[in-house]
Amino acid sequence: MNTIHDMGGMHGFGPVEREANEPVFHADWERRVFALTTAVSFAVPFTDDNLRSAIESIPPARYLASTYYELWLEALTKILIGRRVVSERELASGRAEPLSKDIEVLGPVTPADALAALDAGFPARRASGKPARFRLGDAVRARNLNPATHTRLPRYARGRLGHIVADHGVMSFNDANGRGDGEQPQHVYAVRFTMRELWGPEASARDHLTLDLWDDHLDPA
Amino acid sequence: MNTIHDMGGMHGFGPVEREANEPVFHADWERRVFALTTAVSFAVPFTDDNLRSAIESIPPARYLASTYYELWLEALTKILIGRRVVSERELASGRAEPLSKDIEVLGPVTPADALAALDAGFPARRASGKPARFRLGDAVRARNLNPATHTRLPRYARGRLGHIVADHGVMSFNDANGRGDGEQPQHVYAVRFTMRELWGPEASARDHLTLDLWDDHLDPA
Amino acid sequence: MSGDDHDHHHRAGWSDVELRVRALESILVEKGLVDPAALDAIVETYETKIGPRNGARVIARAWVDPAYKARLLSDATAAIREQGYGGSQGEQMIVLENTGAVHNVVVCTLCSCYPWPVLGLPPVWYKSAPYRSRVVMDPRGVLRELGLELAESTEVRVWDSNAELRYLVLPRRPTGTEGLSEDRLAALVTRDGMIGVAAV
Amino acid sequence: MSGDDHDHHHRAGWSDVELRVRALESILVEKGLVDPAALDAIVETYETKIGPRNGARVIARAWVDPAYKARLLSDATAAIREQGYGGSQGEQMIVLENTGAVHNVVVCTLCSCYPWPVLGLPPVWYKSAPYRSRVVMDPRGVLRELGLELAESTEVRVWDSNAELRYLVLPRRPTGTEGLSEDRLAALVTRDGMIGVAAV
Repeated sequence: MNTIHDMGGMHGFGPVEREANEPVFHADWERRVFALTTAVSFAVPFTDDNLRSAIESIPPARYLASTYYELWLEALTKILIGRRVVSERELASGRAEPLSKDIEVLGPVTPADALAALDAGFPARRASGKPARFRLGDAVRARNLNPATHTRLPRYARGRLGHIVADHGVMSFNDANGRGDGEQPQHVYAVRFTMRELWGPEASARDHLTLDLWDDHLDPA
Repeated sequence: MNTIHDMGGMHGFGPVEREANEPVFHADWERRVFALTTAVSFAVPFTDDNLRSAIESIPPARYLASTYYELWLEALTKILIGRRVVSERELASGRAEPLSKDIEVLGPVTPADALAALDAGFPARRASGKPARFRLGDAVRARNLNPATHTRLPRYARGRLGHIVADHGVMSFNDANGRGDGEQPQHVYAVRFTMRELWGPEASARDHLTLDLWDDHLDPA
Repeated sequence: MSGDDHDHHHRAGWSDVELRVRALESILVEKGLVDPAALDAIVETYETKIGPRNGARVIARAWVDPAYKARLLSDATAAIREQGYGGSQGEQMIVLENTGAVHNVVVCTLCSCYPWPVLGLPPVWYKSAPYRSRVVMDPRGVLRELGLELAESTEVRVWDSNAELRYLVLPRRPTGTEGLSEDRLAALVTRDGMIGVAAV
Repeated sequence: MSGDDHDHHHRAGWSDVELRVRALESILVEKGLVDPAALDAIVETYETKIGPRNGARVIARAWVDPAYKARLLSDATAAIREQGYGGSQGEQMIVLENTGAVHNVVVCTLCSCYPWPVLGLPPVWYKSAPYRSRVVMDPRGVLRELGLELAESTEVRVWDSNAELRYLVLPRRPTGTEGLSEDRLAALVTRDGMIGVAAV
């Protein structure tokens, strides 16, 4: 999805502003949004890619006008409404209505199980998948893909020439997963680009940028 | 300037909505903004590129939240403040203060002169300039330029291969003019790209897109 | 500035933008940089004299006069000036002929470039993010949404008006219009047809 | 839902977003989809247990223990787990060593990917449009603005965390710290140093 979240290489957003002694959360509702998103994903399973995809679907003007946890809240709400576990009417009234019998959900995660799961993590690595098409040192060109669905290939790299500097092994493919096409496990490579390849002759000749790209993002070059 | 005005190829803005029997202006203040911008450019000379550059400098969130003539008003105000012919204080009070003696302005354009100038137009064509580097049929690649200043080379075409289908002759170079580097007159070519070159294998194999690119936007391919 | 003028900046019901425009205009007038009569003349010109009826007359003439059509396609600026139209935002015109094989559609992704002398000022949708963002990547989808379904065999040509050339689409003359006068033909031509988002 | 709960949705001074979050939480709790105690436990974990002090301990250990540093650079996930850290958003860790010749800096242009187990949740600036948009194209300019001027001879390597690998920068050990304990060294390491926007 070529929308405003894919902002690498844009001008015009102004200086980076750091807050001294920044708290983890800036308001109690931010705490609750973070925790709700994490906890409810056990009972109504969704992945980071579902959440990212829902955030990316927020129209650009609202995306830019929203704070980070406002984006999470909107995306989480959209996911839960899409799964029919919450309705706009309930959110407006604040009153829960009975859950339809045909909706599959799990029970609430307990505090201990939640913390154990977070400590274990949710590895993207898979035991097997599509054979690797590339090897260390190979020259590759990022494909010029412009799907209307979720993708982890940023626009600024499309069509650009890089080199494989690491093979991270086989992982679930976020692009496929985000559009509901299953995990399609495949190799993920660290692909190094010169800054001049990405940004033209005005860029530093010395500097590089590395992206982690899936096998399906790449063509031999 | 890679900012939100350069939106060709983005998703997420929703459907195109046409208004039936749309009026030329939607409010009286829109009429005045259009006319003021046109008229004051005779007394305080600025070009379309200055206006475009000022519009592009509006931060993305505000750009997207503004209507078209709100963008014009903000850009015009910025230009006039930059030329010191108007101040924020005057705009807040609504009261004009004396113009500083060192500011060069011309008198107000008369109705007849304004209409005659609009009817004559402001041609970008120039009698001479840099010799043409390309000819009809030549394969060219749009340069990967990412200036922080005004440019008329859209991001979606950068690095892409096309063919010269017309030579429009020598014209003033908006990119140079917009950054205050003079007119640098040079040939402008119609460059045709296949949709697949621009957008990848999912695009129609039959369709094309044409951009008018200046000689300095192109490399031989 | 008089007390009346000051009060009028606070007249109830005026929005911030209205107040700001009023302030800007009165400051520029007071400084002798604009003449209110010139503002009125400019507005009147673009509200009443310059608009898509101009382009429609050009198109109708091209439909009935093969020699004119040939001139229009080879030197659009001069041929349009023959009809009395030209000037700002139409200094270098190009006319794009739709045929059974090729459909042309015009956009300005970077701002709002548009052939004022023949079409007037652009409509809001033409300047909007949905049109500018999408028509260059998915022209068939956008045209379909706008009610124009193109045959798969038709080549779509998108023209992004990023420089100082301005584009006018010459739609195909509708069948069954052989007997119509030039004026009647002009009445069939729409603004959207001359942008390329409608058939005629 | 009790009358008290209903009133509390209209408590004066609550913003729309607060009301909406309260409503969502109470609905999810009432439906048995979340346990409020789990929410509290999650918040407490990320406010008090998981944060940049974890990463700082990893860095300090690498500074004092060459064998640990070698493990950290060859298998960061395992070496970080040795210190007791790991899990969500740190399942596949990579540690990037700054040297006299190379400076590393980490970003996530597409969203907010960040190595939670060692750095905690990301600060607002890391998730902000200015950082995400600019550091990939003009890293030296962004670092200069943030107070880190790099020598022209230093190679800058930007790492855009677009997949499920998470990056931690191993800053150079400051000179003059030879006598310091591991704890004292850890106290020198900043979050920003481990992102790559500060020297240490």
